[in-house]
Amino acid sequence: MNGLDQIFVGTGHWIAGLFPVYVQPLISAALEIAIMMAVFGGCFALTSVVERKLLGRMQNRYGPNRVGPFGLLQPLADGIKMLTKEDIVPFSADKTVHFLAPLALSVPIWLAFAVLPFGRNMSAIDLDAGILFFFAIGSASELAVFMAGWSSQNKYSLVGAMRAIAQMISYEVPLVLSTVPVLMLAGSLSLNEIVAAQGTYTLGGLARWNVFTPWGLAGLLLFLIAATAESNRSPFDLPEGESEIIAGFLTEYSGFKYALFFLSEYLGLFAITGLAVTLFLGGWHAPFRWLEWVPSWLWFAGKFCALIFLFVWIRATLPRLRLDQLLNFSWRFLVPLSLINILVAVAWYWSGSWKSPVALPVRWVLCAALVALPYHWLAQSLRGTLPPPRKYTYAE
Amino acid sequence: MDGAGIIKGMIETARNFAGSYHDEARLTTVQYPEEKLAPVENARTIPFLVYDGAEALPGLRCTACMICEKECPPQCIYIVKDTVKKPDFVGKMQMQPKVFDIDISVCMSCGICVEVCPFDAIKMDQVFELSTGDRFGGLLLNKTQLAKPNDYFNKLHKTEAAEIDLRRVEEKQKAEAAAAAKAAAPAKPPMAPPPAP
Amino acid sequence: MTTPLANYLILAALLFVIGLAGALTRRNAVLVLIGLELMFNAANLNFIAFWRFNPHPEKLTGLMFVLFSIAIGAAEAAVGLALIIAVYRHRRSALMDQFNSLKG
Amino acid sequence: MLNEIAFLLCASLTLAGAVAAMMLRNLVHCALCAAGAFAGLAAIYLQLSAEFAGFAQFLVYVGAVAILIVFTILLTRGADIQTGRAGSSSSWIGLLVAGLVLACLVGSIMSSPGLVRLPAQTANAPVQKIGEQLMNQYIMPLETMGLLLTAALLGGVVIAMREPAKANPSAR
Repeated sequence: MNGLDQIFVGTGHWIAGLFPVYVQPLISAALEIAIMMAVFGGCFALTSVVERKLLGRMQNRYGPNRVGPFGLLQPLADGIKMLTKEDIVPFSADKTVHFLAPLALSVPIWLAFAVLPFGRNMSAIDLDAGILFFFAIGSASELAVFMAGWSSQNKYSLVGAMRAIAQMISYEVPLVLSTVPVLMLAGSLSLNEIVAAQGTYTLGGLARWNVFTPWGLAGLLLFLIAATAESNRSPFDLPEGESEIIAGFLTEYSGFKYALFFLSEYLGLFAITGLAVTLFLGGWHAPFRWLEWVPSWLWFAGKFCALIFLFVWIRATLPRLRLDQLLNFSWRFLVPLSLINILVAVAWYWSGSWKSPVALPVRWVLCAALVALPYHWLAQSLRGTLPPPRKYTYAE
Repeated sequence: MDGAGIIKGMIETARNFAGSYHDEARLTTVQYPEEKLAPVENARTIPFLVYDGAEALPGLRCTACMICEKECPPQCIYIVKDTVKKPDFVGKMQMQPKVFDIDISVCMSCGICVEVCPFDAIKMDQVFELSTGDRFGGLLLNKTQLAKPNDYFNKLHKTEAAEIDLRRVEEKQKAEAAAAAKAAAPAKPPMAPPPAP
Repeated sequence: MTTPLANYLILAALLFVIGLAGALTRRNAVLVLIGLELMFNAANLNFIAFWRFNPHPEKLTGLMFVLFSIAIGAAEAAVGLALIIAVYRHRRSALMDQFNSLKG
Repeated sequence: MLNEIAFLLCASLTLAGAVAAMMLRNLVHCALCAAGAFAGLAAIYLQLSAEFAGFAQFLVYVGAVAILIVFTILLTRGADIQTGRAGSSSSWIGLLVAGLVLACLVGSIMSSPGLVRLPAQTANAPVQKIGEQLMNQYIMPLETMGLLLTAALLGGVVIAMREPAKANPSAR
């Protein structure tokens, strides 16, 4: 088990070992960066075609299957098209800011991967304030979106940028709040310690992931909803609502700059999915004790792909939300629910000391009710924001 | 339950996804160049001229009566009458078109020319791969390009072709009978000579 | 860590002076507020520098002070900008030297 | 040696951003340069191994305050082409005062011998200790901070809210 599991770490040390000592930290850091960019760049290419194929299959049609076997060379074709397309900059655009916007968006997103633990001791940096670093990086993308929207000097992109910022700000609050219970019960902000806290196994051999607790399940759902909104995807893709505002803040971008925006949207999705896996799905731990022989990074990749499939599945199903529904949903439903979720985690932690054998199911039912009831009341109150049923009058 | 709508939707797309691998109804795409849809009988794209017998031009049914040219809404048919006459299927001498052009870039596949044609000379084709490189002459089809045999017409529109052929055979027999009767009549006593010179 | 404490203090002083110069010279209210934020941050840098070069840094007084000051800076910026918007809506201009009448 | 370069890099980025924020005519550029200065400052905090403060600074200033400033610029028509001088009528007095302040600050830094000493051993501020101190020693400031932030939140909204038309016709 240790051989295959540590294969990457081992080769990393071996390669670093070839160099003189004083330059080794630099080399190993450069190696990690190179591997991360290669893996997630390739993952971006693969996901862009797999997503279109899955969407197709869910809409009774094939996905792209012309370029290469089963359409797998489609990202290559897209890439060449993106690179060879003329890079048009509008005449009245704010040249420098227009040029800097895609950089300002994609550079921080790459940084966010430094903190995620991809396997047993396979995380680039082990910060003891890892999650704060992740959210600090995540919040920098709003400024870049504004730069893109403002510098294109056209109404559609400004409207798209304003919508994107309003959406990202109002969904960053539930995103952060839904991680608070995990931090509270893991007792640390460092992602490695959070994964370690989920490493033990119960009697039946089932792993103690956060998702197997009521507050963890609610937290994961809240986190995923906020994550789709944070990365401007599927039901919340108002900023680039093709139907009404062309491509939102991406309207005036073409060629490689558009590819950079496209790349950073997917990288944002990968980073958030990686965080969801680390926080709620036990990072690189196996679900059962007897499955521990499988290498740890394989578990991380499996859960990662499962969540990506879930995002694509949601994208294939749900229609786009209006702006007022979107903001109502966040402020009147997600934020209160995530605050209540913190209280539920407290109840779960407090009731952890019960000794009776039937304690676990009772605790589960109790905490689940603590979450379900407010969920129901909030949903009822949210129903209040729906427009009154329309009265149709027909000619007699 | 409050999230029920979302869950129902998700189950439906999941069923689509799973079904697309084994259930025909859930994957209805036809890969066009490789697979083609069976043509529907009453589909129509652009008109073509029907001819009987072996050679195309002498066998054309068209008698250059120009009704279709007048009736065509976008006016995309140009006909020039020929001076030489030729017998039609019942032997009656009929005109024939020297020039019969249709501008298929203008034709809107309405089929009015087929309805107004008294001689069943023009019918609707079902071929749609008509793209050419030459934008001007390429889309103006002349008489020889438009002429197609009657059995091609039978293959395309079976029921209509069958009726027409039946009707034509009857007319032909009636005309021959009449001709025979007229030929037979002088075999009987000749018509009484006019009473007084 | 070979940069001595003085460098950080000079950097903080420079930052403070830039913020002060901006606040004093520029006419637009938003620029004055940005200058103010720069001055805030210069003070924070001093706190962190002194905490870091403190003989026994386990007492995190400097660091805690900076955390609270960042929060206050954000709150102050929010209220300041709200004031600017309210005054702009009333006066139709954001240039400070036109806000010289106490009437209305 | 590496730290020397890193410090100079971050310091120059911050100072350049700050000067640009004060000098540029186009207000949106000023706001973006200010955000660059705040980010440079966060990097310097990280260099001083105050990670929590550095991330908090980056999150609060670059993530939130910069957006606030930029929105205010848009709402107060600051983004249109600037006419007239950027500086106020008496701008050179301001510069003079700033110069004086700089002189006395740098003078005091340079003259006091105690300030040129080298740093103590590697001081780290683990989040665990920060949390404990926040909850034990600094519980009072934490609570007042909560009150202050809510007050600022509500105050900001009330001030910037559009008054109902009938109450203040001149504000249309």
